[in-house]
Amino acid sequence: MKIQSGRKTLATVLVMLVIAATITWLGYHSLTRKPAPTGDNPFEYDIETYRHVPEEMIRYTQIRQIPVNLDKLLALAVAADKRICVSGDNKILQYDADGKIARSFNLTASAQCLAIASNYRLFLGVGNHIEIYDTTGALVKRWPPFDANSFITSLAVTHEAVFAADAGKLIILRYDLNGNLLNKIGEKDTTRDIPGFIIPSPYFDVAVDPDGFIWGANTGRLLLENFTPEGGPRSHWGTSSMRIEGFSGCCNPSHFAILSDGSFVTAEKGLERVKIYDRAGQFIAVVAQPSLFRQGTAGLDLAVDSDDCIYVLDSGARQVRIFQHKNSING
Amino acid sequence: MKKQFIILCFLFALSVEFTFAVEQRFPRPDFESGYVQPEPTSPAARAAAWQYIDIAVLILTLSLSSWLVLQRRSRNLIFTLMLFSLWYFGFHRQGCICPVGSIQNVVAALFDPAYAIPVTVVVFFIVPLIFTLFFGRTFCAAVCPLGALQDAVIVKPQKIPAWLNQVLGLIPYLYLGFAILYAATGAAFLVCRFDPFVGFFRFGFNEGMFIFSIIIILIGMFIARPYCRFLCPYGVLLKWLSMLSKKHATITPNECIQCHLCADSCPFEAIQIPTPDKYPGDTTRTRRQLYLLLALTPLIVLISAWSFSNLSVLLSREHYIVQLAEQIRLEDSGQATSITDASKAFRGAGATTQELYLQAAQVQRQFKTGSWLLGAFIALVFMMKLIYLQFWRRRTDYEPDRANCFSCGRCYAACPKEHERLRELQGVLYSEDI
Amino acid sequence: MKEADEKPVHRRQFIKAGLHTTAALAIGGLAGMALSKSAPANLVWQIDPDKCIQCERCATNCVLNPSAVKCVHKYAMCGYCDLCGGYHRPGTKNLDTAAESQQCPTGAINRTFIEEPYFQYTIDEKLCIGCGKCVKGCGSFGNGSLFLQVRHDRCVNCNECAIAKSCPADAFVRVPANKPYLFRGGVAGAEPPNPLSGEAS
Amino acid sequence: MKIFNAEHIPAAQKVLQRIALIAAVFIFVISAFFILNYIQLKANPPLKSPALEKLYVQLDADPNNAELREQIRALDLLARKAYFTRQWQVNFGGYMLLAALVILLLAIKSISSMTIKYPELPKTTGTSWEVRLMTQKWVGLAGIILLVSVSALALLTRREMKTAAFAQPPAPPAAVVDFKIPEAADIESNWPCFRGPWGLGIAHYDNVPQRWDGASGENIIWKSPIPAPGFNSPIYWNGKIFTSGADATIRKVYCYDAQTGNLLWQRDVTSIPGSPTESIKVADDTGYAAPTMTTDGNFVFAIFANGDLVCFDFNGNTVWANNLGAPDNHYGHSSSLIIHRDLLLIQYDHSAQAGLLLALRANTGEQVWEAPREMGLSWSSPILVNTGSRWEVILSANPNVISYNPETGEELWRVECLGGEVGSSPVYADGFVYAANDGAKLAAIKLGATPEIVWEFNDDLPDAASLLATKDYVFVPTSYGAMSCLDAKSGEKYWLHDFDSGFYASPVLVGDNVYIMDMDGVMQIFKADKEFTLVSSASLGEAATTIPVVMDNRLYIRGSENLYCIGEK
Repeated sequence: MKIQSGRKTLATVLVMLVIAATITWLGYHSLTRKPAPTGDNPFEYDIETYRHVPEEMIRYTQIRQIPVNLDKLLALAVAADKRICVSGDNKILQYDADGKIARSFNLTASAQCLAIASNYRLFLGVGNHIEIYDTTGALVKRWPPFDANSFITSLAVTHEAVFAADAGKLIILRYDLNGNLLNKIGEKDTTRDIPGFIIPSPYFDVAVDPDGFIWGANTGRLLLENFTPEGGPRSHWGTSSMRIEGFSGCCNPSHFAILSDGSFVTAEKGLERVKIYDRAGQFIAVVAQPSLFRQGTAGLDLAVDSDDCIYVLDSGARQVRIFQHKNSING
Repeated sequence: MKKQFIILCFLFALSVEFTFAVEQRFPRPDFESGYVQPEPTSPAARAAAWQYIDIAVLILTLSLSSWLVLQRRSRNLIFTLMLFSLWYFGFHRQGCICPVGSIQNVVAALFDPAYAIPVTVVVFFIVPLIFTLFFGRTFCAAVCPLGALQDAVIVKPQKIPAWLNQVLGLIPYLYLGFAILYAATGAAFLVCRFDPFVGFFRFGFNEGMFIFSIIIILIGMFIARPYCRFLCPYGVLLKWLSMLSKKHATITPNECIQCHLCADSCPFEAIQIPTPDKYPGDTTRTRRQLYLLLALTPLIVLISAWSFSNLSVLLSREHYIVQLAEQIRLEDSGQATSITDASKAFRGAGATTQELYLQAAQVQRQFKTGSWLLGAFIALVFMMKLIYLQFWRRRTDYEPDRANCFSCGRCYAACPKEHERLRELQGVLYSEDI
Repeated sequence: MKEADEKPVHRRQFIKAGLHTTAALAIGGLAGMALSKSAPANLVWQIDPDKCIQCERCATNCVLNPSAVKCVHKYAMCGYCDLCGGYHRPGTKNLDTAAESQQCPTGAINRTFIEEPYFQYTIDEKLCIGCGKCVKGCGSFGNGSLFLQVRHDRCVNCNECAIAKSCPADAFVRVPANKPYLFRGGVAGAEPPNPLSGEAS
Repeated sequence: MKIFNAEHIPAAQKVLQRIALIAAVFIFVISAFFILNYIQLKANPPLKSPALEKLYVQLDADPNNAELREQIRALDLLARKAYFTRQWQVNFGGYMLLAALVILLLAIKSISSMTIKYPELPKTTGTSWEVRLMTQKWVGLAGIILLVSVSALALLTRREMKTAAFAQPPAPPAAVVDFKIPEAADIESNWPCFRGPWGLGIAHYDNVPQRWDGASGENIIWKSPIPAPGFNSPIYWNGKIFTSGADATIRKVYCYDAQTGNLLWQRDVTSIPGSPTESIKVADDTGYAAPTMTTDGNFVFAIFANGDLVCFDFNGNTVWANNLGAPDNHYGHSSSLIIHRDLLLIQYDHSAQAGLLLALRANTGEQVWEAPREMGLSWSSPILVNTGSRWEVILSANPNVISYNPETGEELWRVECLGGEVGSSPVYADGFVYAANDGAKLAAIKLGATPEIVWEFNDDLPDAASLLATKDYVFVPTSYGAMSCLDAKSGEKYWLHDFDSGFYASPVLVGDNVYIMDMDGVMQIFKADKEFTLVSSASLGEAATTIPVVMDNRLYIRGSENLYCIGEK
């Protein structure tokens, strides 16, 4: 009888130990598990293949970057003496050619775009109008807006005229240097076979080529369109494609610039890439591939200096990236 | 952070009008064909009026249930009302919000300064407690959809040993403790996540919960209401209040004649049988045990609290912020095997790692305090149970165990006095009819 | 213990009455404390579009099947593009409505011609499963006029939302039931301040 | 419930049993279907068909292949059909399952309700007493099991606990714990603020060189560039030198190692709450960092022209920072900071008629008191004076010299004697406060029950520089180079010497000599005596308008570009 009860106690203790060990084991495994890695997404929006650019296509290399201490970078311009101006946060920052801050001044509102004239005056597109500042940051003149609904997204300044891309009215405005409106370019006109600009998102760039003709980015049609300064249609080029040779998405190129030989530098959003096209619109090379930028970076404003170095305003990484052709470095 | 969601929601409420103004795309296409831009459809959330109807139904069913249990004494009507509640609070309202889960909302409201709690939820939490304080667990009898579902599937209830019944009856305290800890720290609503029945109400399960639910239902066919007896954290509060209730369901309508007939009628083993006339144990030994237990209690509570507090960091891993911070730390130290969506989203949002780590440390500190309290609470529950078992109360009649009786009314029929009452009632009816 | 049952009955009843009152007061206190922090309106779940990263968990983690989360189109922000980042499969050649040109896995987006060169895109919510593929496409290339939103005609407003629990971006918030939708002004970083906005609404 | 007559029961039971059986089989079939469906869905989700994806890849390569398109369309339709059919099946199947379950339950319940139950004696085993003993035992055992498990778990996971824990936030009170109110001896053995200990211009070391030459390097121990401009003077505490610099956009605080001249740290002062977004306009000869920093040995404090006020610890961690509101000051704010015990005192005459003297808690930045000052703008700095009976903080402005209780901000006395733009700070020596500014006068104020002007001086008065007062003499530098020496008690002029260059910096008494930096960066050193005796003129080699830090055999001087350490090698 006594032995039996002893056995029973032993059995009870053993069972208890087993239960305790089980609880401990379960607890240990449930508490020490690492957070599970994410499973793959069956509904992934997959454009990775298009984000990849073959190495041999990249003909430019980044030679320098200038960090810009602004929250929201909007626009970039480079002057003939390679001084750099950046707009954002209701400010203009001026950097000298070495990338040191030379001057900064405040604006009443952020400048959406800017251009530097040959006399180093700054032309700024602020909301619906244009403002002109001298090199010290003093306001020289404020031109009256063309229309209350105007929205100036890009400026190009030549010796005799100022071209303003107005995304609000879907036209390019041509002013003389005193602010008198000379004519409108690109207005929809079926008689002259001008389809008109379609600007689905707030990027509408304008530039003047070495021959003095005007180029505007018709982003809705994924085209670059060419006009005479008087507004006569000349030509256009551009293909819609996510592939490297085309413009991706619904509304690109968001920005472009023209090199000294008349070839084009274009920037896209969605697939963040900067590319070179020749005068005829033939794809030539890649300047910066998507993997260089933070995904979702939009508004890669472009500028070109007298040595055909390409300046890219990277609003995601908040810096100005400067690219140079690989050949010109070697040579 | 989950904790801030309520604050956020008010900010959004304020900003909706404002942001509406800047929602125009740029620039607006000028349609020439007279096309009018449609507004996005926005089906309204359930109207506020329905909440008041829910509250009204809750109070009505509780009142009816209490009346049926205490006055009308009709198992069939209780069962019918129970089916109605199962339909309304279960299948119609799809199980949310239920008083069982509302504990967590109340706890979150008490501990998280940023958490605002809808009035309905407070009412759903409070009203069954008040009814229980006055009439016993009539909420469990015919109002709770979780109880109703289990009650409906009882097929052949088996008895389990009384001691096992009591030991398993301690699990709800643990569950309640953990549920409060996780709700107070904003980590999770455990009771909702591990609710085995809500999936039936909305035809939606994840795999693990589906298996758990099926197991509980299958067990429930043979061990009556397993969730209510061995898991339900709200049941803990109801037990306490039911023990103090003003009125409570009785087996006999008037007097107990000690016929023993009702003893096996309760599928929940909540009928207490009369005790021997004389205290059967050794009084001095019992007293010694009592003193020993009283003396041991502080020590045990401390050990338990210490042990639990040592698990606090691991327990805190359920919290979103701690999970994210751990992942980010792994990635930053190069030990991560893969990058998660959460860490990608975190890095895209631009908050600093330092801030995240500080938040994680904050959460872990809350868990530290919480685990101390949890450990102490659990030890206290066990010790109080043991101490309570040392006391001997003489009982002459067959009575429902107030803590564990669901007031389901199954025992009425087992009582000969009840049959007597019914016959009298019928007799009166007959005589009136005639 | 044995002594207990010899104590006068009324004493036990007195203690019980005291405890009863205490419990009543405790319930009242708890109710008062909770009510002092109560929200004016009922609260429902919603997705904060500024945080949403379109990870697909809305499609798979909802207790409902299909999910209560659907894509919602804010037409006022749409560019009405011919080539739509939300509608067309990335890299598609033909801008038509053929199956191979669409990217929606259930074909829930309808494309209708309005006028040259504008197309309207509408979501068929019966088919939408809330995977967010189109939202991502629209946000990347377009204006971000598509949003994932909890649709309150379907949402059962779980106390602990299963998607919120698994949302990697912590994008689920509780909003007052009388203002249950959250749209945003533009794609983060893509939209400069807009001077035209005032006259739009 | 009498549904059936007794004789019908067996037949009805049979029917019910059949129903139950059918329902059970049905449930089983549907469940099996569900499980199969689930497995299949898991294995190949219809909306992610690899075959379809392959076709898409092919199509991208060959976009004009009509056959491929047809294939895709067919497959896509199939996939979507499969998906929605599955969905319907699941929902419909769910309802069917529920219905079958209800039928099964009803059937079983009816069967069991039909079995007539006769009353029987309870099977309940054991008395309640035995049950109670068992329960005690098992509750105790369960408790022990739980306790043992949790304790074991706690011990097993100790390492995991440590690695998974996140560091507690560095508690800001830590600074409070370490915070030590500086002793007078510490202050006098360091150079904690503008014009040295208490701001009085008296050095506590006299063993410093009297000649050096920046060009030849004579007695220059090291020199170290200061990147950002500033007209403030360096301060010194326990081997570290602090100074600040700023232009319109950047604001910097520098910490140098006094031994080596290495720049130990530099901090940008950015993202200060309330800091004005637009830059402040200041005069070129005041600049954006004119006020000299101060330290209490725990922290260093710097203020800038835009009102940014920042507190760093000695390792460069920001302790607190805020903006006092952009000052409306046409030259630029230039009043230096000073510490009294644990209070940072700030003369903030930030606009005409709206000046303030502020006292902030040094370790937290919270405001302890403020004394409004309806004065004109001023550019002078406060001094701390121990009159023997109490501490006073004394400020010069147009038109009053005012003394405050530094603990409470209560005004103790005021004397009207100044006017115009007051840039010269007051000094104190031996019971006298001397205040002066160009365009008004020099007033010697004898402290006492009612402080009063004892004598005045009206000849050559200081502009930016301050006076130097000793027990016997008062030295009066001017911005045009005239230096007067007056009797401290009577105001009698002992001598006047015209230097070649003017003085913006203030003189410092080092032993028996007066050191003062002229605008060309030449330190003029002359005897503090009734006769003018030039001891030396030591050139820094670059412009300077600052006050030297005088330490043990070391002078630290901030030039326009560099920080110099001068000492006998």
